Amino acid sequence: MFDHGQPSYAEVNKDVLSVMLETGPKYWMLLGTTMSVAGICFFMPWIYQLFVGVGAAGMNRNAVWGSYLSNFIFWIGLSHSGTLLSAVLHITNSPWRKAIYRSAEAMTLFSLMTAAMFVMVHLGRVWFVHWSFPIPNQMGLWPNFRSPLMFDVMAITTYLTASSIFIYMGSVPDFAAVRDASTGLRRRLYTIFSFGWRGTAREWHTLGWAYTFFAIFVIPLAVSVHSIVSWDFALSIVPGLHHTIFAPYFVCGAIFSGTAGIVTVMYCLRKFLNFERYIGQVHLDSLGKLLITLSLIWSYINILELFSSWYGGTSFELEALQFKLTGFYAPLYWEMILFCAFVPLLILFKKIRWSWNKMLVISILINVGMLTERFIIVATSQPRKFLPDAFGFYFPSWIELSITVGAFAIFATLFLIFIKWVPAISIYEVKETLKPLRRDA
Amino acid sequence: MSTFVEKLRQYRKPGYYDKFDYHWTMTIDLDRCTGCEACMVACQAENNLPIVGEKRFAENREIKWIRIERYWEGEYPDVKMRFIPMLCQHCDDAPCETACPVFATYHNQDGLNTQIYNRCIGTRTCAVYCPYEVRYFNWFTYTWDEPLEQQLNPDVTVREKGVMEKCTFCIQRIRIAKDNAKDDDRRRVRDGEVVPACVQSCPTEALVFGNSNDPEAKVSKMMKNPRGYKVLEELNTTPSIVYLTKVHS
Amino acid sequence: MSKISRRDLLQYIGAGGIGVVGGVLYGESVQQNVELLIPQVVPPEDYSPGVATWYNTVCNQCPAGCGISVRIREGKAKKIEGNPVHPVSQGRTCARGQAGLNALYNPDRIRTPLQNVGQRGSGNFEEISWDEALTTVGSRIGRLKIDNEASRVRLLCGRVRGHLDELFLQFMNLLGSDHYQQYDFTYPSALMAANKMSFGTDVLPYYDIRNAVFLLSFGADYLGTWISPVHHSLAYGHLRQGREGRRGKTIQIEPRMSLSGAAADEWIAARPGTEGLLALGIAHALVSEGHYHGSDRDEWSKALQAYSPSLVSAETDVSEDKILQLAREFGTSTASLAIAGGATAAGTNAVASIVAVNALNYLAGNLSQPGGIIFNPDPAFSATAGSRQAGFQGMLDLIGAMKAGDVDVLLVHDTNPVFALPDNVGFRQAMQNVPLIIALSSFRDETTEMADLILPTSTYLESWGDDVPDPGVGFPVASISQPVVATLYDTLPVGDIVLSLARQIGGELPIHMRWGTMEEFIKERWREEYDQRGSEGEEQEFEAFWQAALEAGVWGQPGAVAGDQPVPLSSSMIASIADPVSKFAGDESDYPFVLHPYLTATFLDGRGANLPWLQEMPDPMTSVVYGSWVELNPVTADELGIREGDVLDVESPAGSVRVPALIFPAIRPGVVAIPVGQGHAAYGRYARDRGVNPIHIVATLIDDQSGDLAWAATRVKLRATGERLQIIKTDGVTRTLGRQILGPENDHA
Amino acid sequence: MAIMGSFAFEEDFLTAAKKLKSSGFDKISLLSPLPLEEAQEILELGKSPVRHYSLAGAIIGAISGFAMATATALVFILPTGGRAIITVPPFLIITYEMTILFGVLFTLLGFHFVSGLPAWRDRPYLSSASSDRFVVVVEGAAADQVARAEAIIRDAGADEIQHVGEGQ
Repeated sequence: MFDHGQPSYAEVNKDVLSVMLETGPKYWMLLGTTMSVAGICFFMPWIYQLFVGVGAAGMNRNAVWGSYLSNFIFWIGLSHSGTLLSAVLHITNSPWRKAIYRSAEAMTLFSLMTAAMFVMVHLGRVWFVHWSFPIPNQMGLWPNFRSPLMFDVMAITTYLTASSIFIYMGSVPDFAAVRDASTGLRRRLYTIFSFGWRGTAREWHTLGWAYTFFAIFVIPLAVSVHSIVSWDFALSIVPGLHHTIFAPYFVCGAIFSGTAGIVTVMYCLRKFLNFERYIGQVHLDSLGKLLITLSLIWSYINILELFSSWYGGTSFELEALQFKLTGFYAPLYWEMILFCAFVPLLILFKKIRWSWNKMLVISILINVGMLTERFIIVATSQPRKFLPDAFGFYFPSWIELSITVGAFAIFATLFLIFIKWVPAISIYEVKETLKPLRRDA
Repeated sequence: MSTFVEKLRQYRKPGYYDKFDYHWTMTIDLDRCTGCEACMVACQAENNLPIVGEKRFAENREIKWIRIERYWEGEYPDVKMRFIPMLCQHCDDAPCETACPVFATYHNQDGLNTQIYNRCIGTRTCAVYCPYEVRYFNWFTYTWDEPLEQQLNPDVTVREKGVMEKCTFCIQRIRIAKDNAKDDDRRRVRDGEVVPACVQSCPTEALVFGNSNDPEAKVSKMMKNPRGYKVLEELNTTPSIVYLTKVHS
Repeated sequence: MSKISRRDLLQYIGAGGIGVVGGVLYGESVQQNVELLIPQVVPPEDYSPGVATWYNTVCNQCPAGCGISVRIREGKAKKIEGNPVHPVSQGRTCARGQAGLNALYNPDRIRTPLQNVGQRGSGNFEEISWDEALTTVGSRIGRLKIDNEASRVRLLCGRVRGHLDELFLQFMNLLGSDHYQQYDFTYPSALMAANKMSFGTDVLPYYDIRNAVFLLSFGADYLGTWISPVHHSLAYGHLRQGREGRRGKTIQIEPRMSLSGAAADEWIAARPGTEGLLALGIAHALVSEGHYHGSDRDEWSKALQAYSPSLVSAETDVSEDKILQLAREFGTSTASLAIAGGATAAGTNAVASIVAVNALNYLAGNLSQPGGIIFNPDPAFSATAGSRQAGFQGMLDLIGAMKAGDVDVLLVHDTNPVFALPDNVGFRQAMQNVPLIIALSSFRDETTEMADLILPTSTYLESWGDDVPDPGVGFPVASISQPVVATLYDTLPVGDIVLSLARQIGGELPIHMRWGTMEEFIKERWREEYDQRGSEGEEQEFEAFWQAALEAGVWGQPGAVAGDQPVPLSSSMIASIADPVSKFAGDESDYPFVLHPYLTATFLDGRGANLPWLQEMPDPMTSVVYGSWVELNPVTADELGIREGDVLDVESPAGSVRVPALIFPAIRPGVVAIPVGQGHAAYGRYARDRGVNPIHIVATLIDDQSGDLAWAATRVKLRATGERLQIIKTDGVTRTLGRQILGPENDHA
Repeated sequence: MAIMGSFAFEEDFLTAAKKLKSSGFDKISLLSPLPLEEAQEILELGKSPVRHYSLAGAIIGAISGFAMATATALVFILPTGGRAIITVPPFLIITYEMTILFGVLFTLLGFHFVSGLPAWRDRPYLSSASSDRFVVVVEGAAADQVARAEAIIRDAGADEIQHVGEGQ
């Protein structure tokens, strides 16, 4: 389990907390860069777009949905393994979860927030976004619960709430640890954060139960969220989107990219927060296996989708299919197939599976592939619907591209802030994985 | 509460609109249509459609509530050109309506597929869901060069950036006609009393508009024409526009 | 014979809802409430906010003379619709007509009198007062008049009809100059000349497409641009579906499919310039197949023997069977009609071709028949504007005179010869020799830019006037155009300008032209007309008549239908048959392609190019907006390896233009087509520097008989420049891909 | 008056806890840096009532979810796409999401009620308990019992014992 010998309880606290308590100039520089990138690449273009209108993006009459939505799906997808994985593994209590779940959940939370940002960016009149929430208003008019977008609103709010509670409750004992290790303002702050946690048997007992129930709730939720996102498309009658397979397709793709995302995050934690002792071969190995499985499922569903389009045989479906496979965006499509269906097969080799660097590259490639997948879904179907005369074309504008880049900076910023406020590794659960200290030892 | 129950019964099952006075319907005789596009300009004048400019056209962001689609058949020398005016079909089972999260588009009692601009938040879902691609989005706030804005029709609002818009069957004209009918105590407007701008201008009288709930209306008679069909009928959107196919001789 | 046509006319006018009183007055329409129909003579402050008022007037966007109703709210014009009681438009309008509002509220209108400072044509104008402007002109012309040099004053205007034409004429006569000319590129000179030969009448006949069963059109885009498109469209609708169980058939013969070609059941691309020959071939078949039973059958067959279908087929590249079939249908249909226009009427053989077509109508017995050619009575007013048309020859004379320095003052109104004449006739250069050019214009088009002095005219929606539709509708009709909104700027109606000029010049002019305004003049003239026809309306006072006429916007007399027209002697017909094959400028080896410039339903001859609605109206056949293109047959394009958007140099013996290529399935290989209308060097922000003007590269061949410009008789060569240009069009894929869009039986993959 | 003994070794800590429990001390708190099954068994905590909260939340959520969708649809009768006004399938999705939302929220409530947290008043505690010490706290012991408790703890091997005033 531990590559470099077992640490003592106190060492665990020290290792994990030192990340929070000691901050070097490197960190501040990094934070500064990510923040400024986010500002320049994401917020400035967005503000510009708010003034001139969504026309600043490349969308047009034939393709009214563009990269903003594909980014939205991507980030929602990325959010998908964190909480889900941690919940599943909690219930099946597999020990290797314990070291990685905290940051995985953080990833969920922050990619969800990023996704939410994209909804805002996408809207034509974002200043009225509150109309899409079921809150009483002077018009006495309520949202339309028959709309797939309302499903989204409900699902994502729930998901955001649930996973933030999930991660918070998981860290209460660790907040106590921070409290006890710190002084002054921070101490007072964390006294509040930790609810005055003492770690009595009763508290542990209640937390355990509550936590399990959170997990139980979160699993079906996570599955529903990405199904619902898929229905935004599948419930339309647009050829190429109107597939029953879409829900599983999206969910599987989501977990796939999410898991890859975890691998990437793990790598960074290990490298920059030197958690080598806690995040080790076993995690990499299991995540690798998971990735293979998911990529196989994903490829299978892809084949299914192609088949059903071809078998449907209507002029519409065939046209959409043909445009996807051989049209302008065909290179992107095949790139996606390469990165998401073939590259992951390399993980079958232990050599690769056990090498952090190789896995890093693969995990990034997978997410590049998934990003393009989402883009293709949006960009190839809509411009070719039913009336050939209204066929069009969509190409993102530089504003969209810059916002796409900026989103990653936002995510990074949030994550950097996170590691300074919350123990990036669950202290008490790591201790659970240690052999208890014995007098005769 | 009783009114609720009553209303419920009225609306519970699809097809409720048959119970109302009007079901506005249009027939378009493709054998008469010459593709002259008088309807397009009439619509632009009546409904304050913006002048978007060359750049916006190049970006494919024009706004034409009614447009003429062109389809070639055959090759030279036996080549034929077919025109088909395409406007909002005011489907009874409109895909766009269910899509809107904020009820900015819904089906009114006259069988119209309405678009409420000041309610729209610009998710553009309706445009994706519409198989006829007749919903147009305001990518920008368009302005008129002085003094062109003096022409703007005071009965129709000017749309701001970020809202979806589309053909309304010239609902402002319907309103006026209804008011007139009310003024002289008629339950319904007379057939031919409401004429949308496109129908009014059509030089070949290819477009006929009226209330298909009234069996005597001209439009109801036209709908019975054996040449009648609906575009993309297989999608079961049950459009309110019946096309009469061109005759081949 | 003409009884039935009269009944028809009465029927459809009746459909408009008319009150008939003595000389028939048309009341208000169905849609419009009576009490709202108040003429603008009631002061404009009188409007009631929130209530729309409709005023009837006359459209001036093309020479058809449709009656229109303009919707006014709070003193602003909101919408133009057809005047339901006007026999020409019958409540309908075309796109151009509705875009008239863009002309009224055009941001580029001339708002005050302008004087050219600096280089002529440089466009440096500065504002001056009306007094200043009028005195300048008045004194200048006055001096010429005193030295008996008034013939050095010339007046050139577009197609002007009704009493404005009379006013111009009177003005020039009193001045002592007989140089009052009109120039309108779209004026069917050849048709006029041909009809004169065939039927011996100066008045355009009424082509009764409405009641035709078989319509054979030789190049005439009657639905888009030819003579009276709106009226023809109405007729077309009826021809197709208006008669229970009897659908009329139309055939279009032209090298490039026009709007009418698209609507036709059959589109035949005969070799360009041989359409007239094809007509004679059909005529030959008519006679030889025994569809003609006239006593002079033998003379006809003698006259036509040179045009046997087999020979004609070889010449025209139309199969012999097709010719015979056309002849059969044409001869046997109960009501057949052949018309000619467009490129057919713009070759060196224009008149001959149209005569041939007239011959067809004669042989099929279509003259003075319902669904055939119905001869119009003389117009309601004596003025027959047609005679004033300069035509191409007249313009050449004018240019000559200007070059020779015989012109001191040139008054230009509502015509744009700098744009609508080939470059190499040198109108612009000739203008340099004219000491004083005065433009009476609302917009700064190319010709106006050359002026020294611009007297801004009010648009037709701000002016008084009247009009006699040409062609008529089979009975006397006259429309009144009244100002529907208060004048926007410091402009004057052209009539008022002429009157005040008369006052400025002095002499006997003000004595004879004593009217203060155009309104007075028109009203007086109408009173005279009314008195002449008094017999029909004694019981009512003129004022009442006048008021009613203003409300209706039109006055007509269905009762008085064309008297017995002299059905032309076939001998004169036979005599006038000539071999109609067009010559082309440029040798086929150097210039392999025939240039087919065509008027567009959008801009006509370019006068619509400054109206944003029209610029944004996709071209009906190609869906292109903003800009020009050159159409090539797909086969031709493949041979030359040209794709859509490749910029080509289209070079004729007379010049060349640079324009992007557009692949167009319905154009004859060996022919390239460029739409007329774009390519303005001035004319406001919407028209300026956009596209090219094919008229400029047209070689100056003329029609042998009418001497009119043969603008469809030029050959060109193409050279790819290697540049590419995005052609902006709204169409995506223009094939149905087997989808059920055009109806069940139209399921073509 | 409370006695607090801290242990370095889990086993000693547990034996002390057992002894105390068996010798009738019932106000015992067992502080540990990580959850210990055994400790919870000693205190016979059994099934946590939190689960009831979760269930209640889920049920309430389900009901209110469907109720909301239906009621708001009836406020304004706005037919869309020819669908019924009360369209069950889409409303079920809303119901589903609301079920989970309320389930989670109620579970959170449950946790707070059951665990008695947040409690910021100052109670017997060793800050090392969050790191590597196991602490037994005996509260509400009668004066005569204190010595006995202390003995049990020391015998078990506590390396440090404190007497602290009970939390105010």
